[in-house]
Amino acid sequence: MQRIGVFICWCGSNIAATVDVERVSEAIKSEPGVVFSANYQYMCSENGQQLLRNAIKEYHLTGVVVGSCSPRMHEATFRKAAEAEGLNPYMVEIANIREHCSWIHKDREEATEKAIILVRTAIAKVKLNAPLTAGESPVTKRALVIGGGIAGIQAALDIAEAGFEVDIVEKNPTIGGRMAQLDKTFPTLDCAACILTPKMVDCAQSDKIDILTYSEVEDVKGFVGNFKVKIRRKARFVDETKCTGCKICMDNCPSKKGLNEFNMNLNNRPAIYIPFAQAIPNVAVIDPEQCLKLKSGKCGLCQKKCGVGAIDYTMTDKIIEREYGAIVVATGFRPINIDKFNEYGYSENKDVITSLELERLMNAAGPTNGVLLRPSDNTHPKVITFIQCVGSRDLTDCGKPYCSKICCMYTAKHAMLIREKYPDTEVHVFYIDVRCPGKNYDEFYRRACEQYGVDYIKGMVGKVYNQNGKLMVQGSNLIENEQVTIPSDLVVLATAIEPEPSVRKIATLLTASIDTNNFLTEAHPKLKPVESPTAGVYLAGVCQGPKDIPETVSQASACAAKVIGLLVKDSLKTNPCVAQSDESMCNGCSQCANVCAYGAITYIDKEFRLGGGKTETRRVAYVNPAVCQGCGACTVTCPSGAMDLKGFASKQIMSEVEEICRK
Amino acid sequence: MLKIKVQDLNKLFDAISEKEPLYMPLEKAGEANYGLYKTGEKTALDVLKTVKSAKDLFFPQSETIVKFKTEGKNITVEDIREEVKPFVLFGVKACDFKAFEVLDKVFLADPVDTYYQAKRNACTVVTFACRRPEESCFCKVFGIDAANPVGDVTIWKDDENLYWRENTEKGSKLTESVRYLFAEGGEKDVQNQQEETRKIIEKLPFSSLDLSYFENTEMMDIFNRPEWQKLSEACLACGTCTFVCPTCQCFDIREFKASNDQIIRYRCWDSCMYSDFTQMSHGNNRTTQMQRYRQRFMHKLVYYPENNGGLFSCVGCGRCVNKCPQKLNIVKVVKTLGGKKDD
Amino acid sequence: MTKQNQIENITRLSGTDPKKCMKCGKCSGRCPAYKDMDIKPHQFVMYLEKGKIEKLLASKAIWNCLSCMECVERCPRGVAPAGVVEAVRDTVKRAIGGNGIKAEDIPPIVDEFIPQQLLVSAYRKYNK
Amino acid sequence: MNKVEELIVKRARELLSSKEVDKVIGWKKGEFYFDPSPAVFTSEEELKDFVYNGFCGANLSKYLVQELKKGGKIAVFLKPCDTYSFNELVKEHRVDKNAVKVIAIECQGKLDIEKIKEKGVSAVTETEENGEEVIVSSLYGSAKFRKEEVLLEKCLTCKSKKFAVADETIVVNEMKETANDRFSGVEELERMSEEERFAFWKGELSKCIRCNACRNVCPACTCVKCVFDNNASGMATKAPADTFEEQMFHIIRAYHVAGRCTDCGECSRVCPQHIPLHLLNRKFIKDINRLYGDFQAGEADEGKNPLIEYTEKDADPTAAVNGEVRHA
Amino acid sequence: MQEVTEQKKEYVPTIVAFCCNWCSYAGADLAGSSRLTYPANVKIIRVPCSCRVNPMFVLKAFQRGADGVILCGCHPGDCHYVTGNYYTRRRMSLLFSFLNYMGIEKERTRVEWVSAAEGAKFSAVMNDFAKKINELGENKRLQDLRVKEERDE
Repeated sequence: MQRIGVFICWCGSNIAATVDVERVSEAIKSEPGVVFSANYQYMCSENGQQLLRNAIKEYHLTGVVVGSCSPRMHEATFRKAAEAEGLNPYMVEIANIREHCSWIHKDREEATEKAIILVRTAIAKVKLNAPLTAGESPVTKRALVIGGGIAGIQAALDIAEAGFEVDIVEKNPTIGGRMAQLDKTFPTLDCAACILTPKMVDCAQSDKIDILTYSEVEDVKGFVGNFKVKIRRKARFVDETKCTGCKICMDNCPSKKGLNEFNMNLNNRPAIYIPFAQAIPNVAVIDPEQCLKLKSGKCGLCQKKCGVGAIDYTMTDKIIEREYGAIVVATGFRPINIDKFNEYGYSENKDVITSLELERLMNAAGPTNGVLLRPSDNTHPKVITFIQCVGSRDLTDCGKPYCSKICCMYTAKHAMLIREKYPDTEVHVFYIDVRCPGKNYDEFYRRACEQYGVDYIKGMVGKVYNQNGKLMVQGSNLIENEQVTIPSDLVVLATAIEPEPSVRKIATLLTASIDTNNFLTEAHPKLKPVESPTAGVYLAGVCQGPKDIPETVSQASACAAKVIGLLVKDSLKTNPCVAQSDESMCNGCSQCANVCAYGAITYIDKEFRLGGGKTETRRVAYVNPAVCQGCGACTVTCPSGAMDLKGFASKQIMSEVEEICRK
Repeated sequence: MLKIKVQDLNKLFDAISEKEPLYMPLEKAGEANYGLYKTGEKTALDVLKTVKSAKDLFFPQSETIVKFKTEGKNITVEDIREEVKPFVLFGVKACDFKAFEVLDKVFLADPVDTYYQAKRNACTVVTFACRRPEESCFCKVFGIDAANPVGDVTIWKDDENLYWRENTEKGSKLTESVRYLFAEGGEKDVQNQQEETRKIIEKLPFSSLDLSYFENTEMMDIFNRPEWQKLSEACLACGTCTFVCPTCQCFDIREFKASNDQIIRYRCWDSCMYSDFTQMSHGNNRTTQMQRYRQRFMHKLVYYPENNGGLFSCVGCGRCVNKCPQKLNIVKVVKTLGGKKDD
Repeated sequence: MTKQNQIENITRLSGTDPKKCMKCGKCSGRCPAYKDMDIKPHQFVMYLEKGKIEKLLASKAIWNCLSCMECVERCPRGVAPAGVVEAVRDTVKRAIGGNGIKAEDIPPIVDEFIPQQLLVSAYRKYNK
Repeated sequence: MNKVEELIVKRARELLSSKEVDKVIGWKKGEFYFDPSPAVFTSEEELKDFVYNGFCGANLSKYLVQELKKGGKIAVFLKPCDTYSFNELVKEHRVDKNAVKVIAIECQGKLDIEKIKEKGVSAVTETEENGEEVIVSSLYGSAKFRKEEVLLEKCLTCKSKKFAVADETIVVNEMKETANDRFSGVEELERMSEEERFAFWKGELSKCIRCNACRNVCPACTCVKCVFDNNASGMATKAPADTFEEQMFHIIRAYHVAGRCTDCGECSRVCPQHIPLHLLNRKFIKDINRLYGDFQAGEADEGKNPLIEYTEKDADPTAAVNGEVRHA
Repeated sequence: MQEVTEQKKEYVPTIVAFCCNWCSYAGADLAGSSRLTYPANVKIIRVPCSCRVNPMFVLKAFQRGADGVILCGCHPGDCHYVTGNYYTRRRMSLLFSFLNYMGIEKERTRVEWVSAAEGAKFSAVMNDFAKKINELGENKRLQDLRVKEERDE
């Protein structure tokens, strides 16, 4: 038999002025199951709580209803008080008779009647409450960072700094990412390598960080605190532990036709190569598509020349399995494919290049050793025209609807650097808007105009065509209301960026949601900007949305803080108000898993006894209580009602409905 | 014998319904079912088979038995039984009328079901002879004469007249109240119609159905026949056959919480086809659809006759033959099992 | 027809939503007839957006537009400046009444060098 | 014996004799020409009773659920509309498609014996389809009908003669798509006033006897335990004890299959009271098509149905109910 | 509003409002702390997310004598559980359209998006909804007569 205690709070005069609290307590007394009914001036006060605790003890209460302010205010207070007296905290329900009653009604009679109904409703619910216990799950004190760009590096360094082990999985042969390809960075114009490579070295030297380059995440199982991840270590054909990075193999490799990805395919590299001088790890890798030995079995020169015997042509992909408590996704971006924009003639003219290609052409370690030469004839371009918003803010099939955010600034940077290094060069920039919100950003752009004399033209380019070796850039000058044609030597396209496509697979593995542009979705756009909806998964860098280096680094550090906050715990308390499937009724249709935003639902084959010695194996849903957030979306999707939500069970809600409608 | 022109029938219905509630086949949303006649209502006397049988009038699909009221810790039981006012049930076919006999043996046997009894006693039954039985009919197999049903009053109808014969005292009382609408005569017409009808019945495909196997075979032998498996294979476990059946009498007792302090206990038709049929706290003694399917026919053809002097609890109305979604029915069962008597 | 009706009518005929224009000028940057147009393609969209249709109705550019559709093709926001040009031209044409080209006049002037497309485009342009 | 039936039986015989399958689900002849029942055939001998004629309206796909539990490989004969149900069952893991051989068979629309009887023809012995005509032979002679007079409701508004899935097909004559709009019935109701609609449904649903035939025949209704049978669900009902229970049963039944209902029309076919249940299901289908884009459940054996899917730009409920919005 | 209530004093409709914990319930709290009134016949049931509301709850409310049912959730895109209210939106669009198709007055059901900051909106929505339900009067098309009998006693 239920023994329910009801406590009506006056909240000073906040409730008592409009609700006749005495009448409410009196009316509730006769409710079946109610053994104690009282009212008190301030239930949340020390004395009020003591009243509650005493009643629990004295009347052996099995359930408590407090008619007071919003549960959002003091539910936790009263639950704690009940728990202190040995009553399960989830046996406490709040009837909101302040915000939802006394404060909004003027008529005392009306408000009192409503308060009685609200309290009765809470009683009806508490009668069906079940004691709930928060589960605990242990935390594996190791983090995984997917992506070894600046975001991943920063997150890993911060996590390692706090004393936790962290693995970086990078699909390329080296960490460094896009930032390693950049020449200078805005708005300070310091060299990217100078600020990035020390961090890369820190990673390599940290005894807490394990760098797994040339590797990809293959499978993810588990949940927050307990991820089990399979990582594919692609065959490098070079023993990482032996290679010293001496580059003798590179010099001797006869196959030199491989395109140099690091230099945006602007020049070639051998089949065995180290992507760039400061690569971490500084270990060679064999491109199996180019290697003569691997393709035809004839060669083996590098193996012969290698002084430490690091080359192994028989190497195969290996799958390793590791456990993690938290995962940071930092998969980064790539420039979009602009072949379809035939108005800019990118595929026809060698001298129409993307901004990232320009970065390499200006970089001292690039294909031209830092001397700006145009690709077609290796001459100095005298007139350079930049076109902004190529593919950004573009609703056609070729482009992206969003602003890529970084192009305005890097274009200003490029223009400025060129004007500084080659003052005889004429630089034009076609723009739609120049967007430079950020510390010292607008000042930077103005400097390009004012100090460096870059010609900014408000308008878009309609056509780029080759006329007698000159690139004719025809576009609008909207301010002058003129159509202009600028004969140029080099055209640089500020190409839109998009998330690195491999993020799709990773999102699926992590059940992290993705938006229509393939950016990972954050758990809340304002309040949880670095968390993914999947607990224990965090987002850093462009994989979540376009951003520049300072923002990326901030987000990475924020991720790290979140990860550290998670990993310092020995175990995680789980919210007990989670969904649960009644396996005897579940038929495994999978509809519930489809609506779960957290990937909390999996399916298992379970054997059921049918009677008569017969058994039946059925696929049934299993909700991982550590992952479930308790929204209840699955419960409505389930036609049989096998799925229910603890603390907000269908029966409870229906009994509340019944009580409210009772007159 | 009395007769009345068919065009005057509505006058008859109005006259009866003025005195007592009149239940008869009415067409609602395209289907014929028994319902309370009101002036202007669309009657469906010519429909051979109403979807549901006439048993509803005595044994409705859902019926409140008792109400409970709680007050604090007290529970009061409210007897909701009221005196049932006399009413007329009009147009019952011979098969449905025979079904009343089957139901009576269950509900009026000790302990008497007073809910059923009250309605049964209050009712004047006007039976209606069939004129054009159809291929799913097989009442003859159960010794029913569709051309000459009994009841308190019997009527026949042709294209011109409705003929009226009172059989009992109750019938006479009813006749008296509407006598002014009738003329004398019609014996010859009725006789001719009866002969015609009986001729049709002879020719009906199921009229020769042989039930002797069920009368002469050991119960367990029938029960254990392997054919039950195949017979029941296509059964969807819906309750159509049981709910359209005039003799099915199983019911479930359920409760409905009308408010926090008021519980209504009611009974409603149950079906042996349902998985919770005869569910008990330990579970269910029939766990497969085959068992439930077998139960239905064993009950109709074996158990019931065993307890009731050989009376089958099927009257051959053929509703299940027409209505089974997958065309399973008692005829197929009888033929499959009865055809191999020598086994 | 009130001015508002006229604006709505032109908008409807043009099949384009001028509010979608982000004022990048790519249409005018591409227009091959730019020099001959007194009102430029991007201005057509802007004037329509601002409701300044009397300027549009008075423009000569509606006769100079080649209907090459480059502006439509290139617009990153799915706006159709040529659609606006055509809508204005139709409005003007309908106000004048009568057709600019009569079908019976065509055969005598057609020779084998006239591309079919020219005829189609001329019909579009000068007939109501 | 018609040509299609001949080929079907031949194929069934091959499959059983070669042991390629352990059983075949098809139709078995009844007492009359017009009452074949679904049946499982396990031997060549049993196949002598196999029929496939104008009265084989039953959708066999749902029988796979129970038969597969018994084990073995099964060949099933599915008409075009039934193939959609099959896909839906696969999608929801009720049926393992690897254990099933789907033989998709020709269907020119199935006949409604009750409609034929209403036309005064009884004791039907055979039917023959001849283009748009049906010749019904009975003990009392033969009669000719236009097909639309005697087709099952579900076949009058057949959604497609395409097979959504087929391991093999048996088609002799070309199957013509019907020109009838399956949503016209829904539209007619939508045009009525609320009062008229209420009166219509009140009349229809008051006939309901809660026999559960509509639910039990439905290939989308395969719950281990239905909410209506589950006393713990708070929604259990066994009889239409009050008009509310009639409404609730049909609202929840239709809602639970919304987005999963392939519009196979079995519910309307089996209703002993001829309640036009398809008009309930089709309302959901029509609204889904209107609000979220055309969707045909069972077109594929994977993917999400519209109720477990969303887009950020979905219509707001008020606008959706007012009919102001349409999927772009 | 006040006038309408007085005119129809003989019948006070019952209104059930399902509010999601994170936005609408908090919005209702804000309405309370801002002392923004709405009729007392509106009673709120707290659910974690609007997507917890099963159509069966809505029907249950009508069965038990509710005259109007309103669901409030976070604005689409702001759901605490990321996607919950997107499902609600589809479910309730279809359900309410269906109820209307069955002849139930479409004004008796409603979905509104109310954020935690929109106390004023909450109160306005409830006032408006209550007014509509008052105008419609007693729900007679979707009710259980057994329950009604007991209520009226």
